Amino acid sequence: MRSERQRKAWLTVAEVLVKIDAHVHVFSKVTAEFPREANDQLPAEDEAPVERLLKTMDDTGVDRSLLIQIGGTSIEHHAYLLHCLSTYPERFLGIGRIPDDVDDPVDHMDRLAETSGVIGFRLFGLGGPEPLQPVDIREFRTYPIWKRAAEMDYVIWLYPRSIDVHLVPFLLEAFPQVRVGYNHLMVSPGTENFQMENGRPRIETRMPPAHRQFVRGMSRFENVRALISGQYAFSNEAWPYADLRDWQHYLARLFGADRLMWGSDFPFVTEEYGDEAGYGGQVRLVEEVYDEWTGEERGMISGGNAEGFLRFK
Amino acid sequence: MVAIDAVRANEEQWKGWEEEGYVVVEGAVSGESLARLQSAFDRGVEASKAAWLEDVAVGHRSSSYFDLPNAFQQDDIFLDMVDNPNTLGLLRDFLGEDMIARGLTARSVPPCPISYVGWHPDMHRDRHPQHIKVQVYVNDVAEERGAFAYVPGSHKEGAGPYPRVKHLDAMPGHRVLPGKAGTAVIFNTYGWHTSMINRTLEPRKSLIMSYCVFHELNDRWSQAPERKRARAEMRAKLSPERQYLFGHDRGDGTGKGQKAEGRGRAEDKKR
Amino acid sequence: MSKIDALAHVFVKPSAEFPRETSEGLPEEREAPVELLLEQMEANDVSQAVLVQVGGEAIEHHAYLLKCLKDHPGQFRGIGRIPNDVSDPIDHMNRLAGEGDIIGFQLERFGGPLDPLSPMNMNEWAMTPAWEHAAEKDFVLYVYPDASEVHMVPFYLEAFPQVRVVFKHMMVCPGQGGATWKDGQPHIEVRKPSITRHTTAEFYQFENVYSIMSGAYAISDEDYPYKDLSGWHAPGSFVGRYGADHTLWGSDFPFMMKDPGYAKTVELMPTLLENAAERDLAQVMGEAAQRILRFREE
Amino acid sequence: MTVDVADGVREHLEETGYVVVEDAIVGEELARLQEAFNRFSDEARPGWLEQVAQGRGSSAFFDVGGSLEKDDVFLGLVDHPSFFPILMDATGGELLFLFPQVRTVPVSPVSYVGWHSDMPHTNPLHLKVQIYVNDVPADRGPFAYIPQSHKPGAGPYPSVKKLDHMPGHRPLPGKAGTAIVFNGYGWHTSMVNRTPVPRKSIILIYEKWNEARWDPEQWQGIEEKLTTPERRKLFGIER
Repeated sequence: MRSERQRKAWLTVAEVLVKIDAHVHVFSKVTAEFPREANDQLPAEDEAPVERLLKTMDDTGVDRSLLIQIGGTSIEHHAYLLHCLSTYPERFLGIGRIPDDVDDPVDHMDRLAETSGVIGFRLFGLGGPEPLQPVDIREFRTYPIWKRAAEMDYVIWLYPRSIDVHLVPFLLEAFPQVRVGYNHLMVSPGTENFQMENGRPRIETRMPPAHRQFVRGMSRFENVRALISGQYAFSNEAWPYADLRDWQHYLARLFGADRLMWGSDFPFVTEEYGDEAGYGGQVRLVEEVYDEWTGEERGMISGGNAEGFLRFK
Repeated sequence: MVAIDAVRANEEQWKGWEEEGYVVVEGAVSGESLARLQSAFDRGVEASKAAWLEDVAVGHRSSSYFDLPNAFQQDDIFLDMVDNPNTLGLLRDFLGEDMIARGLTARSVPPCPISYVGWHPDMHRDRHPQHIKVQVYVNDVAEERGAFAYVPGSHKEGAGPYPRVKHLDAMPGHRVLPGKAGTAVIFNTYGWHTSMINRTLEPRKSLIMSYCVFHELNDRWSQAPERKRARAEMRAKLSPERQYLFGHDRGDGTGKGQKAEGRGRAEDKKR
Repeated sequence: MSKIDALAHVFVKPSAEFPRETSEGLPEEREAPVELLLEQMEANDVSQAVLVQVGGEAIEHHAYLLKCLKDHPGQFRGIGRIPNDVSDPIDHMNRLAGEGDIIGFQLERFGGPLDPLSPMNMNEWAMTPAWEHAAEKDFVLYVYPDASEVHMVPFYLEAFPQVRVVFKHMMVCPGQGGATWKDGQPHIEVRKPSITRHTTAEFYQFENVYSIMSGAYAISDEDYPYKDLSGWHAPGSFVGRYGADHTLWGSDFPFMMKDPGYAKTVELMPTLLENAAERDLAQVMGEAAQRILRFREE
Repeated sequence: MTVDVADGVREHLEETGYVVVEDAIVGEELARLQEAFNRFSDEARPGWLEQVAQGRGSSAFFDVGGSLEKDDVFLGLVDHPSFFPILMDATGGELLFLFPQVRTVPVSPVSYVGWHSDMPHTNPLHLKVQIYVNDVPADRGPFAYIPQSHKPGAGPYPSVKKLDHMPGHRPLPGKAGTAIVFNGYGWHTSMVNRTPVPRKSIILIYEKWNEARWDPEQWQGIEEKLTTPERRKLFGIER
């Protein structure tokens, strides 16, 4: 009987014992020290403090996580994220945001990445032409962002809307060296079917998504990783979201166990948001969904891949 | 019935059909009718693109290709394509008189570094009756404009297995079939095919028409009211020959319809 | 899943019916009839095999190979040879493939300039038409380049991504005089750790390149299980890069029969790949060959 | 000891792991270097081809041996004023020259070497200088480096099938005479050469002076040319 360690050696994958949550949010109440935008999803009085996240992680055996900026895109809106990164450098890395209308996105990116644990930036819109229009990526609003990411080895945390999906392959081909984490099962939801439910997103979308052909094609780009996250928002069923099982296995076939990364979308999966399975359910989800896979492969999805790809130390 | 003046398959075309699984008919559409087809196609796209983009934005449809909704209502030229004498005769040879037309898709495939579809057969020999598709290029389709590609011989019983390839051009033994506007590719849908990557600045425009043998149909006509209404509306525009070709008065599509007598098909015609 | 031997040779004593060339490794009196191979396969749960032509490249030299393919349909796949001096290689390929289970050809010459620093214009290379034809007809190419020709291969790999290219003998490329015979067994002299490091080891980036881990008995300077070849088998090394689904196993029957014999050759990969997952071993021992060379399930 | 290097050079080397020195070799000297490079390469070529044919050498690249003995223009590179101060500065003057590679890389759809680091951090500081002898545009297999990959704990870096998929890498094309000083702890490679013309370059390999690498015998053959105390130390003739 071969040991897991030996198996890994053959597969030459990263050390897989670590558990890393590759998609979480933390935010404070709106204060002078930590300004942020307030809206339906994030009322000014709401908070998801980093201490609560740390306790939740410790209770469930999660070692590290990737903090995704929420509550605004300007530098000052990042105050709480930067505070968390500098306070707990050994536990977190961060993903920042970029205002769509910023004059100098490159300066914005560099300023955020300069001193902190910000390793990349989240993109929604890509600022390119609509389908069937001629495409020249140099004219995309986000072209300078991708170019800078290539120069500085920043990670792009991608969550495009369905109307922008056709632009993604052009960027992946032009910037093969840019690491891309494609959010939330690579479901790029449409614009009109977002709702808020219990203060968290509820997204009516058909599964498999309409643009599955793109997902298949994009899997050939070596630097794309698919996030196994966000199930609660897409599923019409309770945990473990059986209606998404096929799609999650399709992603696994396309990308292989070494190019999937698990993320919880904390705090929106906690009891505070009416989630019965809670964070613990998210932590157990990989095991539940990929039950026929080896423990080592599940370990890669639950942390091994994120450790290598995002360079957690 | 099929128009008497229809072009029939020659020796070479028979060989290509049986050995490779496809036949290319250059100039299947030309001159006046090609011009009509192209303008009808473009008019249709312009008229209905907005609705498609809305669906894409909502997340209900994919932006990787765009199919013209109910083309037959848009212009009669699309009907003319279904019984185009330059291809219909070959279809009759390959399928027999009992052939039926299943439909037409008018498809635009935008440029993209990845293809909208991987290598696949449409039908499986053990599960489905013989289907034939005819792909007609509406604009010039050079190799790099997402040309149709086929794996010769992959339609045969026991062919393959064929690997999943990351890059389309790594499919063993495939052949890319570029062509001028008006070129038709008649192919056996048991065989493996795809659309290569469109690296030009223009979408690939083509018609994809589907045919099979009526008495082998094992699926019912959709009984959905709108589907029936659409068929009824369309029937009003059809000549008796075309009504027959589209399966009107030929039963409910479960093969219970009367089989055309004494009309052989490719397999019976072993010469 | 039973196993598939991706590299075996069968031949009989030269006769009017089955003419063949003789050489140091294939003296007149030597023979390795298909019955002997079948016996070894059965004894070791090997269900199918690829028979690679030896004993001459002319059509008539293939007589025995063609007979074996005909007599045992589905059990064997055949790889033919092409004479270096043939005037019309395409006609030669068609005539052999016309016979049925010949699915491809072995190439040892590539027809480009021996000097890697001279201009590389494939249109002028003698073997380019053969590769074009292989792409056209979906032929498999078994390649075994000399050290002096391996630099030409990637040009073909890039130009013909749809051609399945199978390297034998762990992708080593012996130099002149590098392959010698001793007591009827070949020995291939190559530098270890593998000189393939800068050449064939890099070909893994082409999707249709496959490697047969055959010939260890001839390449190694040690006794079975040839631990000096760990440079190929160690985790993350050669085999690791190509992946189990691009790695085949082959015996090189009958040339390894004296030492170590067929049974031990079958056991070699599981021994050298001691850390491999079961499903990866299954790929190497048969599933990959079944898929790539299109063997029917027996 | 301290050495004067241009503003920002030290910082750039420390921060990114490399420094590009444009026009390091120019004019007459460059012409002489190219002439010598070509002459000795042509001489060495048949021997290399024979090695390749015999399976004793790789056809993926070839080096001219004994170059320092062959022509002073090569020797002159080892402590060339255009980049030597950078090396001295990086090693606090404790520099030991190991050996040169006078290297020609043929045209090929695959590179002769993948992404790699030369030395682990347990090894004394390992410095290299890559000098382009012919023009090396982006498609002629330029040297490429991953900025900051020389730092302790950098990475991990994935194994990629296509060289240009390496996260954060930077190809460094340059005109003939360009010199690239880089830290051998960092990850680097040679990109694919898609031009019809081979890449010609000289790679000089150094380390911070250390006992293990010190071999007073190694350069005995050219000792009479190593007249200054600096050179005798650099080449390990004397401590």
